[in-house]
Amino acid sequence: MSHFTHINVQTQDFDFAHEYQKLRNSSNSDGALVTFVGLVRDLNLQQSVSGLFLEHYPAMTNKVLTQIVEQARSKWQLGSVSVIHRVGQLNVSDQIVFVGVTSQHRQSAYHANEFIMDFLKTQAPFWKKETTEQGDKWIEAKSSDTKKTEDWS
Amino acid sequence: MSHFTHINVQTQDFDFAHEYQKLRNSSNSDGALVTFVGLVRDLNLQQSVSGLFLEHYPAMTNKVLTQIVEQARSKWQLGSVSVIHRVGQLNVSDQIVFVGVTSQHRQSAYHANEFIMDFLKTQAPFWKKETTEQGDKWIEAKSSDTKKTEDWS
Amino acid sequence: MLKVLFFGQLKEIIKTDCLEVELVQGDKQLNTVAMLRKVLQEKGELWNEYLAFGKALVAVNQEMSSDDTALKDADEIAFFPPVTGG
Amino acid sequence: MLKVLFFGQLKEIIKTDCLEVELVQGDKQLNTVAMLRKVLQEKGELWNEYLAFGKALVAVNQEMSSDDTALKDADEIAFFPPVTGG
Repeated sequence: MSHFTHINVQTQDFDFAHEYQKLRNSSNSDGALVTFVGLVRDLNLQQSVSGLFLEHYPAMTNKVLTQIVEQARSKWQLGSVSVIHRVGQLNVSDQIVFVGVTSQHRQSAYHANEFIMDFLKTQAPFWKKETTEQGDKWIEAKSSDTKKTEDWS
Repeated sequence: MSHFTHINVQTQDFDFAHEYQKLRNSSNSDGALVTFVGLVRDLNLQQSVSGLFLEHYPAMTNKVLTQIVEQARSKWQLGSVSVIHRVGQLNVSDQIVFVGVTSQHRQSAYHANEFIMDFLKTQAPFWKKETTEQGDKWIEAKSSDTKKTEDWS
Repeated sequence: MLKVLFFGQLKEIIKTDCLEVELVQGDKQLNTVAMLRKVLQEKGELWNEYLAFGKALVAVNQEMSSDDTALKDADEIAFFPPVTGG
Repeated sequence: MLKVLFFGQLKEIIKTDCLEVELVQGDKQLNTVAMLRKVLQEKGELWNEYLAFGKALVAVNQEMSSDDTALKDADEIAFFPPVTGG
């Protein structure tokens, strides 16, 4: 039983319950466990989405995710951290991303989890293409996401 | 498949994976799902904790939790919300509380989840007694928790 | 008649979890939480100390209330220490 | 030799995912990202438009970089649109 950082980019689905148990079992001193899961939504900008294709820059992705988790660990006292991101073809309601954080205090767990997602959204080299009834469409980055990372500094 | 509010106070353990799936299956339009779990820690104020006894005020608890979720729904656009709180005798590493929130946007899901926990901590009629090697001890409320609820207004 | 409940450490200290209190006490009526609190505090030293304003919270009919909350017959009033769930 | 990679929509628009660029081009050397960017932009109209500063982000050896980042032989440079994961 000891704290860990687990980062993975994978095509296959992840088992949410299994990831939760690993985090929960990693310590008896962490009273707070916060998870985030991002799911493929069926609507985006009024067009009906049937699926997503996720591309990434393999040599860089793990490096960036590791740095983001290190930054979070330097801001808050955390126990274990898991980040899993899927790539390849996904369908509506599929799980895209998992972030799990344990901490002795709930505020640290909430804030570190949100921080990791905010930076993942703007720094990690993933690109989403939507499959819609009107054909494929690369998703545009949102300026509101850039704004969120600025709010942390 | 439709949004729900689920609130329960129970002595038995809850199945985290089952609660997650219910939230996930409640909508195809919510891209964000945030969960919080509170666990019994083995340390509190340097005394070794072997367990917790949780007492509550049954007639009031559900009422207060329902009001807190309604407040959260009035502040953020949320999909489904689950709040489960256990009472009775708990052991180290047991699950105490589950809060799960879905939303179209991750910031709403994070903030609503934290809001619900902050108000649960200061408004919901639960009281914890720790079982330690030095005997039983009622836990004192923390002023930092009261401060957190004030920060939301 | 008022139904009065006690929870948490308070319940253990005053060794009481529930009691009934007449709404009309002699020539006066317990119109507010403050008046009920005063009557209860007179029941002993520990009652006086642990039911003090600021030490014990109060709910009337399962709603968080304050000293000036009005009381009427058949109300359920609960006194308890600051809550510590979650 | 520099290894240059392209990702996302940019890769599709310029129909190129990878190419090699000589560090020394005639009488000049590509000392910075800005100089490499300029050489690449000259490869065509779409290259000019979509590799423009502010439109394409750049990473040097898998680290987010900027126009004044220095380049040396065997570096891996990647250009891509703003990221959209999560």
